[in-house]
Amino acid sequence: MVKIEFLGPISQEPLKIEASSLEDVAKTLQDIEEISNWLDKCAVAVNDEMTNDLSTKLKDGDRVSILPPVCGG
Amino acid sequence: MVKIEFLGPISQEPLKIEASSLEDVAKTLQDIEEISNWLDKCAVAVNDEMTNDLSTKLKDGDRVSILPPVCGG
Amino acid sequence: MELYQGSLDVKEIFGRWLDEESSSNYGAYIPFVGTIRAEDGIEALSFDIYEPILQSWFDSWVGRAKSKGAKVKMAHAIGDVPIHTSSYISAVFSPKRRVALELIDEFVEDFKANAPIWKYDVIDGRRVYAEDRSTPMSGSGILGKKGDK
Amino acid sequence: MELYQGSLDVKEIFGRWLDEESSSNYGAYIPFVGTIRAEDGIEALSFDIYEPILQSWFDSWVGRAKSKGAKVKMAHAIGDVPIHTSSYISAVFSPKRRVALELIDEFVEDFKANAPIWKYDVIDGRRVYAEDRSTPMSGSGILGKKGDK
Repeated sequence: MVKIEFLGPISQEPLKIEASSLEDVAKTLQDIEEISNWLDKCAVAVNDEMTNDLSTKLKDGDRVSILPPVCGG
Repeated sequence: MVKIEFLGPISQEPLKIEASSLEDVAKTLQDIEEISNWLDKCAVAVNDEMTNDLSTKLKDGDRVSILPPVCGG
Repeated sequence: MELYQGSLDVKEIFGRWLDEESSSNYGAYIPFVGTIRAEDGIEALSFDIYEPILQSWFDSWVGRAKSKGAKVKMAHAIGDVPIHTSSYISAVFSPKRRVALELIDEFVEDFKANAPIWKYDVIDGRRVYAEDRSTPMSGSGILGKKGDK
Repeated sequence: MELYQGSLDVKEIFGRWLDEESSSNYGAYIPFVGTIRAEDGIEALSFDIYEPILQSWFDSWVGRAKSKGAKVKMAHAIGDVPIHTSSYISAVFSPKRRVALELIDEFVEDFKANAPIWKYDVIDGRRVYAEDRSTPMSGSGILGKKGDK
């Protein structure tokens, strides 16, 4: 199982899903109405490491963070 | 008479000379050994107004300042 | 890197950073102080921060500054920050002014684009995500692509 | 514009400027603090200032900043400033960060090139003009030209 966390303004509790890569995560999230609209503008981190590679492999216990558009300062 | 002041590191007391333009000032200063070497790198102000126009006219009582290379901060 | 609940004590932070580097022989110290502007009827801005990734982002800047002989520091507020108080201070120390002037610009711009911080307007006590002023981070959108399904 | 005999009280100046603009609704405050580095065995740097022309130079920057909705401030030391103390603070206040970041760069660079201030190394109590680090001001050299004699 992989844990998906939604950061900042995305009001969605963490999900636990079966996924062996970020591609699997993408497929699952695209089917959730409240989340799918965010995906085009969100960045992704695996275990707190930013990645832009959809083929990134995941293993049991990995944590995926979904980061919506930012504005610090 | 026009007063010529030398600013910063130029160790020269003020001079009073006859001059009707900055050209006259240039001619006079070029003949003073201690000053002539500074002239290529000095800027000029007339009555505290910077100028880069050698034809600037001068009248009695005007004050010309000679400003050597700067380094504030 | 320093995170605080609510507004920053700007003078304390500025002075402490000055003291910390007082014998480091840096010739230039450039802080950037960000203050909440009164506009559009807001009473405050509010911030969420994801600290683990903010820390890695900051650490990479520490390394980048070090390679130029410089040092960066940063403080940010969490939660509500009333108008006319400060939410953000970053700073560059460097031996030379050109490096410092260029680095503070790059550091602040990359911070705005890639630090994992989310901003909300606070109006009538309600938090509203400042979506129109927010920027997708580098690499955003990969999960939205329709892949080889 | 503020001129002081000897080293600047950096914290006092930074804090006072912050307070002066605390309700001006500027979003960005960027000070530049210049500190004397220990190098080449100097014990201090020393400065001569020609105030009337420095004031006009500064006033023209006040106008230039105002046209961008911004404000500039400046403080400089006169006379000896020991190593690891500060001789110079300038600052920009602006509603927006881009204007502030660009203005502080232009302001500091033009200051270095055109503010009528002369710098001396102080070594064994003697003042030596820092000629190699000095820059002729804009329009320099007109008196050196051999004209139509």
